[in-house]
Amino acid sequence: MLILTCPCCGAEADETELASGGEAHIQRQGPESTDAAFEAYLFQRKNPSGVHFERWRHAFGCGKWFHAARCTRTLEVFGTYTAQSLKPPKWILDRIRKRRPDWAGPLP
Amino acid sequence: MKRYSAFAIAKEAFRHQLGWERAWRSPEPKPEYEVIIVGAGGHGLATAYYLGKNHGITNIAILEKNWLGGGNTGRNTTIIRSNYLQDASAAIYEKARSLYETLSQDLNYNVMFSPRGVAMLAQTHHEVRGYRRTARANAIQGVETEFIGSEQVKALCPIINVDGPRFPVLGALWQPRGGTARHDAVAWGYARACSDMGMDIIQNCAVTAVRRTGGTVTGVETTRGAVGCRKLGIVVAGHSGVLAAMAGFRLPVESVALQALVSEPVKPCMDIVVMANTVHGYMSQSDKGELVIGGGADGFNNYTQRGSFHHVEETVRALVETFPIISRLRMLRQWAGIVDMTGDRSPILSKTPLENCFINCGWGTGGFKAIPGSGWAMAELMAKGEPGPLAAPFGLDRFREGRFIDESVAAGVAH
Amino acid sequence: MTGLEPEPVPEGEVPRQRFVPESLPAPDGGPGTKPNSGTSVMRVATPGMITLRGRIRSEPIASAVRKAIGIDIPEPRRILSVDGRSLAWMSPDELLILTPLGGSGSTIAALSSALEGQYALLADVSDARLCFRIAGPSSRELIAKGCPVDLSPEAFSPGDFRRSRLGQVPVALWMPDPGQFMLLCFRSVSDFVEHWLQNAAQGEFSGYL
Amino acid sequence: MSRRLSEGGRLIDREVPLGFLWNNRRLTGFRGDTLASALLANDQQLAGRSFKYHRPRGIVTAGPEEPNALVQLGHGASSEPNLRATTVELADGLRATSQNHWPSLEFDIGAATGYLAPLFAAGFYYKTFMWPRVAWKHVFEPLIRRSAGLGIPPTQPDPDHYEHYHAHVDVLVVGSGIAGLVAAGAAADAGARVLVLEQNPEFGGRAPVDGITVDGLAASEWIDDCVADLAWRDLVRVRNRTTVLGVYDHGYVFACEHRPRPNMDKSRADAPRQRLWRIRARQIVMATGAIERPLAFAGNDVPGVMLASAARDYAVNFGVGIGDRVVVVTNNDSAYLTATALAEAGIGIAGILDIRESPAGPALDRARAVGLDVRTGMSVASVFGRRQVLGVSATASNGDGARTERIVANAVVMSGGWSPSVHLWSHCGGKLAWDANRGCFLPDADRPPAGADGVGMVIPVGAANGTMDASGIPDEAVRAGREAARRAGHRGRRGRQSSASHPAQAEDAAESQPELAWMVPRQAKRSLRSRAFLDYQNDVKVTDIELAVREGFQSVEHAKRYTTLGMATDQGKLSNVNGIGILATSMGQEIAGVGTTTFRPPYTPLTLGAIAGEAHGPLFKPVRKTPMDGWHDDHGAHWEPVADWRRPYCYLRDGETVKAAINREILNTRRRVGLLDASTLGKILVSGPDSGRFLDMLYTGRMSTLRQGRCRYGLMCNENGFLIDDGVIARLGEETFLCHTTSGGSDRIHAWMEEWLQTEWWTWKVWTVNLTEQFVQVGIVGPEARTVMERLGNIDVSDEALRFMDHVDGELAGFPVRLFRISFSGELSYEIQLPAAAGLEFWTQALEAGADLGIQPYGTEALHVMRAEKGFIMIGDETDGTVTPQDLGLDWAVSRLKSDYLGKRAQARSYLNAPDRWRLVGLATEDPNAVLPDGAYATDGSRQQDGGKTMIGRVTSSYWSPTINRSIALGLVERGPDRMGEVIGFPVESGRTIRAKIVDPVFLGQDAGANA
Ligand SMILES: Cc1cc2nc3c(=O)[nH]c(=O)nc-3n(C[C@H](O)[C@H](O)[C@H](O)COP(=O)(O)OP(=O)(O)OC[C@H]3O[C@@H](n4cnc5c(N)ncnc54)[C@H](O)[C@@H]3O)c2cc1C
Ligand SMILES: NC(=O)c1ccc[n+]([C@@H]2O[C@H](COP(=O)([O-])OP(=O)(O)OC[C@H]3O[C@@H](n4cnc5c(N)ncnc54)[C@H](O)[C@@H]3O)[C@@H](O)[C@H]2O)c1
Ligand SMILES: Cc1cc2nc3c(=O)[nH]c(=O)nc-3n(C[C@H](O)[C@H](O)[C@H](O)COP(=O)(O)O)c2cc1C
Ligand SMILES: [Zn+2]
Repeated sequence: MLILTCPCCGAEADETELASGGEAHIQRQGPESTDAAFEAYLFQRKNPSGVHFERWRHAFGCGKWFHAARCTRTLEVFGTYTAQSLKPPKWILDRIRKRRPDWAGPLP
Repeated sequence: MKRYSAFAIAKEAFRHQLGWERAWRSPEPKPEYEVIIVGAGGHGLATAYYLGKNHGITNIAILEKNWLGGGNTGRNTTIIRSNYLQDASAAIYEKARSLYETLSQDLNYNVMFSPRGVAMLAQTHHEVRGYRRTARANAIQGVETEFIGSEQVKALCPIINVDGPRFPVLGALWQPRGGTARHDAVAWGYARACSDMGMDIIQNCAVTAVRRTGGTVTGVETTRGAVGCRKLGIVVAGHSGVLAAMAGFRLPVESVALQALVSEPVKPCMDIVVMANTVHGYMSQSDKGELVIGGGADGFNNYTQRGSFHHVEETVRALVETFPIISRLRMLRQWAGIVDMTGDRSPILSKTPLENCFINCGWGTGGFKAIPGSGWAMAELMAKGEPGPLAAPFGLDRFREGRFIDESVAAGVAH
Repeated sequence: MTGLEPEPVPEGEVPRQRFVPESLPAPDGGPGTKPNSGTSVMRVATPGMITLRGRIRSEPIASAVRKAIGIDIPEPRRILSVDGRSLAWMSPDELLILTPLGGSGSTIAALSSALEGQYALLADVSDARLCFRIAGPSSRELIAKGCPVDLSPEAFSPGDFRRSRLGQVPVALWMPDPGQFMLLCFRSVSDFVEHWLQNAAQGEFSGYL
Repeated sequence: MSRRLSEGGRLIDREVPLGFLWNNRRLTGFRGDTLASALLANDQQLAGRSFKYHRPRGIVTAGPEEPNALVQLGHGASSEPNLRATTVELADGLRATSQNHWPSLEFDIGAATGYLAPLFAAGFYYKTFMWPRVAWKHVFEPLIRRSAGLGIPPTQPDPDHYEHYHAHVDVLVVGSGIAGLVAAGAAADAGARVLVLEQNPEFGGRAPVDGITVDGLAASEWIDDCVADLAWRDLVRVRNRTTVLGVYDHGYVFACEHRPRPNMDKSRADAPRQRLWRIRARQIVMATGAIERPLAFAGNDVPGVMLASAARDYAVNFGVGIGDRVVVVTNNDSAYLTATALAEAGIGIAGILDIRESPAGPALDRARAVGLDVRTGMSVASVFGRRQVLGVSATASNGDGARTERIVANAVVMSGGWSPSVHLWSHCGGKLAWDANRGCFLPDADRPPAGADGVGMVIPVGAANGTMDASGIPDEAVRAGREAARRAGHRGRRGRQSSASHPAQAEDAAESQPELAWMVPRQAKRSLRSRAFLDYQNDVKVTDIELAVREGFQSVEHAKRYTTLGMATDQGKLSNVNGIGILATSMGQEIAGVGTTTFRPPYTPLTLGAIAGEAHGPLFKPVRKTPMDGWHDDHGAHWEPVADWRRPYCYLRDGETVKAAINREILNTRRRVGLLDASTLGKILVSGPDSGRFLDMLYTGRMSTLRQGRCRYGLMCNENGFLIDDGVIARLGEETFLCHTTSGGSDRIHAWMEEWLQTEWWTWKVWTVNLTEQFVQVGIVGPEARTVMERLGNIDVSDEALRFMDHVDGELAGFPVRLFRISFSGELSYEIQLPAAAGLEFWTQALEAGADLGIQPYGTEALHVMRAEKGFIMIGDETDGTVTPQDLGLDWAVSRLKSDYLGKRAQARSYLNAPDRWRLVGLATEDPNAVLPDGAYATDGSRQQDGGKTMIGRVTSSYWSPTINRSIALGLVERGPDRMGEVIGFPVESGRTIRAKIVDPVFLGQDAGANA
């Protein structure tokens, strides 16, 4: 049972109050995009075994989307941050590196 | 290889069972094979088996990071059916189902295929329409299914409460030749047959990197050293994304935990497999007497082989409502497997951007039933380098073209 | 409250109580349980309700609200009440304004003129939700049968406002005073919620909180 | 004969006798007894039959780890199979029966399999039953199924109810032994909120039985004080009868509390039978103690062979002697406690066989001092007796069991050492390490189960951590309690504090190490090994594990699955370690290298009813209701679930069939006037300077150009290009729109809008509010609709003032309303939106206003038919998630000029533009009376590569139209619109084919919309 702190309202929400939304920081591809870029946008996922950046919504709560950095192998949560971020903020990356010194950084 | 039979057992009984051979050898990896299969789950082993049986290729290593059959093949709810809506799915699942019918004899290993019948309950008008549609599609596809009324459901499985106030049972999609099989035996039977054909099953051997020259695969690195190959088959279910990353490409796949549980064993109380998709739960009773129960997948990426309790709760709640008598039975054990969910929830049997590297994945929550058919089709793909008719619709290219094989349209989930 | 509590012991005195296990969980009670001692569930007349969407903590909006209603914007997950009107923090850009019954119209009018020119949205939602009052000594425990929020007095008390779930439906709750909870749910599921609450009120209470 | 001792029994109350039924025999026990202790007191050692060989089995333990004494409790609807007699509290009138035998416990035909045991070695079924092929389904499988299973499931629904409860704590202490109690106190001293859960009715764990003293007090007294002290503190809660069952990620724990009841057969309406605790704990102290292990020797399963600790429990706790000549066999000191305790209770000890060559220490000294016959370097070779112990043969523990000496006895107690109860450590990923010295798997402190912060969340203490001597426990427990509090964020003191001025001091006799032996005698011959049981319930013997090894099932996981070791209802609590020991020995490996199988929740089985809780019947899943729901119900509504709502499918009048009702409703609406409760439609307010731009992205059509006061039909696609929802959009103001969605779409589409606004276009100035619940919506439809409207108020509803697709605000029936003139039936139609609280009142007024005009309500089916008559699509019928607007001929609602909208890019992909896509057409059956079945497929007779027929289209909706008096259908057909007039065949049941002509989807007069 995941428990994530919603950065929008501060509640320690448990999984039954949340809705998961898959990988974070995926750039939308519009009508001008190539077939390959569009396919990647819709389908191709990093699906890492390890540090993962993902989207959640505090669905039974403030209703806001937010991002979480979490390890998919241990379910450790490095932190949550706002959904209005194009990439993980530095403080999150620092924290992850502290916990996972040999982490190579976010997958390209 | 010593044949299994009642006679052999009787003979061994007098020899204190001392005469049995190993079911499979545990060799050291050779430096090079013609084919390497990564993953000794049902699909990997079946692929190797049919490569040998149908295509005469036996210089094969099957590399398994833990113990063979310990992935999803060893932790699924064993439902076998082929009542799928889309032509492509119906074809490959029906092929698998029909191979299951004779699998024990083919492998000389009793996999206990039990064609006891699968009923998928229709509990809303929408579901009734969907299942009627599926039944009609199946009739054309040559899959024997039928839409039956609630009295028939009750007759087949008296412990179902067909008059539930919220979701009465309005009927069911009934596949009389669907059923279950003994999950471990499927893996063990294939493993024994592969080993007997001279293939090397190497356990405790995790693939850690894929070697390539130019755009072509040349082998793998493992926790037990490097092994070369001419062709590589990646058949690792929940770990497909990890292996794809090693091979330098990305998949339309996400790995999530799917949970199951068993009750304590009790005397027979249900003879068929029942799936209730509206309320999200399914159940059958194993030969040993425990109720085998499954539900929906957890929603987030997970590699831990354990899930959250509230999913168990939701599943059990649904089943207690559907089968009120189970309320006083008890959950004995729960567990999870890591399943690979694709963008359209249908599997992938495909060439990859890496030459001579093939992938079989995306069976998600429902690939146990497909094992023989998938192995058959994957073997053909790997032997010929091009997909045969069973595999052709399941290529990776479909995601680029938008050519989905969407099974969720008629029913809810797919197990 | 465990139901086990001996008389309060004066400061400094040593409580030496013989504790006999058999006396604990008698078949019909014990620390495991307390019967419903007057905890009640009631549908109450729904107040007027207004949704305000806007950057509620931004100065122009906050002061417009203060001007129109006379209440400050509450902190996240808090509710502020003055003179029969309350402001409940719903999300960083949503406020629920509770007015006396039927009072939403005039409040909306006041708010709209105060918010003139601001980027905000007002909607009268007085009919969208229904309200329950849960009162009595076990009200925390009653709700805790189906709500994942920490409802212990140190974690939740008057002034707190929380949106969460009860059973399977979304609810919002707060405590107008230490003895009771108010619970809002959507109108379409109010029969379900009422049934749920009444059912919970009939059972035993765990005696945990 | 009674085996109740004349004295003793700290848990029973000899003043309160309780009568109970065992296999229909009346027996008595005392209050405080478990069913097991009461059975033993009545000399009922034989308690059940094993799973595979149906061997007679007796009670071996005194706790939840019991593998043998599984009983069926109660009868009828309250019947419950597989309960452990050792944990069932005796109650007056309790009925219990033994299981898995026929015709009786004493004479079981199934036991014949036992004689064939040589055939039925591990995994035999994988090797046979394959011929003839059909025999598996019809002969072998039914046979196996019938002989397997244990108890019998009830046949009636459960009369009891179950409750859930959410609790939050800083520190959860599992177990109330010395370790748990001390740790709880320490954690509370540090300011943490603490909950102590104990599975048993009584607190204290093993210490009171083992004669330990704490702080100079007998353990039981100290425990009473300690529990009272904890209970008095405001930060601590202590509960018994509550078993912690599972530890999940991020400190989520679930536990099950049993509510005892005076009479087992009667359910108390108000009280739950069990309560499921859902706990969020910041830290968990695992003080779960240890479980004793059996020894593997031939005949170790004969009724009368018992764990030494259990025999001690029965004597000390319940005043029950398990025999009068008892043989003790052990590899460690703890069984000596039993020997002395039994001897003190006046039970004859026939001898202590200690497998160690030269053990020494206080335990032995004490035993010898009271005159017990201690024989070192000896073990049992074999037990005599089948249904009860008649004696044992003793032999040198290091030998092969050939030279033996007979000892007459009627009970054997054994101790093979202790296994710490580490389950909860393992559930969530904590790793174990084999401790060769102590001979057990222990929590590996370096690899704990980690919480959300990555830090360990379970702290093992006491026997669960391998600390077997009580004297070491208090200090360890204080450290554990403090550490747990610290990790939970507490260092300071708060709340009412403990009275104790110093940490407890416990004393017991120091113990020497066990000497491991996985099979005794160590060199046992095959004939002995094949009768030495590891897993009692599943009948797994030493030779089964050896066979698995020979056959290559060498991974501990393979061995488990091949032999079923540890898969029984005790989940290997007794058997696992011995089995792993045998496995390792057979392979010539160390246990550390073999490892252990995975412990999974639950720790002990719990009822499915407790998991489901109160959520059944009307509380199973919420039904959403409109304010008019009650009216519909009173007026014959035949309900249909639509998403989470229920809606009238039609309204049945007396004696009417559903079909007749639908036709009546349609004709009445087409000829006179109908009333529709459309309140379930989603209504979402979208406002802000960027709202037009936003809706242009969301809908395929252009919404920004919609004029105020006007409505437009809109389609929404997902990014895959497929249609997901439709509805009418009204422009209320310069920056404000009201978007209707389908009934199922209201929450989903609102969430969809918010998702895009929050995560993609967060700079756009748009606010949304979901007003679905705020308003009802009522449709007044049909030729007389205008008259009804005019009677309801004075909004000008003339064609001039309110054109098709206009909307206006006003007042009707005294309520403020928003009025839309929109139609999907081709009829003149008004939809009125007003605040929900007024909904019912408005509904009845509208009915009154139209009464003389013949107004009647109509349901969803009439609505669907009327839509289909006009060729309008229904989301969910014509769409199924794979259909694009273009497929449905809705190109007109897709803007080509817009540079972007959700789904546009996807729709440009090759497959979505393929010329052979299936597209919407009407289907007119050649026989106008033949109604095509829903979902029927058309084939063209050709065959596909794989042999199947080729499908070229399907029916998406099909109805009888009373309006035009013929069947109508919509369908998706390959290149459909290009094939107008072509006749295609739909094969249906029994070889029939229904032929239908491809026609325009609009069946009802192309111009019928003119008056709309
Ligand atoms: C709870 C649950 C219930 C299910 N119920 C059903 C059902 O009722 N019916 C049904 O048809 N299907 C069901 N399924 C799905 C089914 O189990 C799977 O689709 C199927 O077993 C997949 O088989 P596989 O051989 O592809 O994968 P697996 O059996 O998972 O095999 C993959 C193997 O690859 C190995 N591997 C991974 N990474 C590496 C590496 N780097 N190097 C070497 N080896 C590696 C793994 O250890 C594993 O053994 C269920 C699944 C679960 C989890
Ligand atoms: N002589 C030996 O070799 C030996 C071996 C083991 C234990 N002991 C004695 O046992 C005592 C150990 O003390 P301790 O406190 O560590 O253990 P304990 O066995 O005294 O107490 C553990 C308690 O935890 C409870 N429990 C276990 N699992 C539970 C669960 N899942 N949920 C709820 N409750 C659960 C048990 O019912 C028990 O009351 C000492 O007195 C020690 O001397 C001795
Ligand atoms: C169909 C099926 C039936 C099972 N029946 C039992 C059972 O009777 N007893 C048991 O302990 N486990 C049973 N299991 C669960 C396994 O013990 C085990 O939990 C599962 O294979 C996952 O492996 P893991 O728990 O070791 O990760 C069963 C599993 C499956 C797939
Ligand atoms: Zn939030």
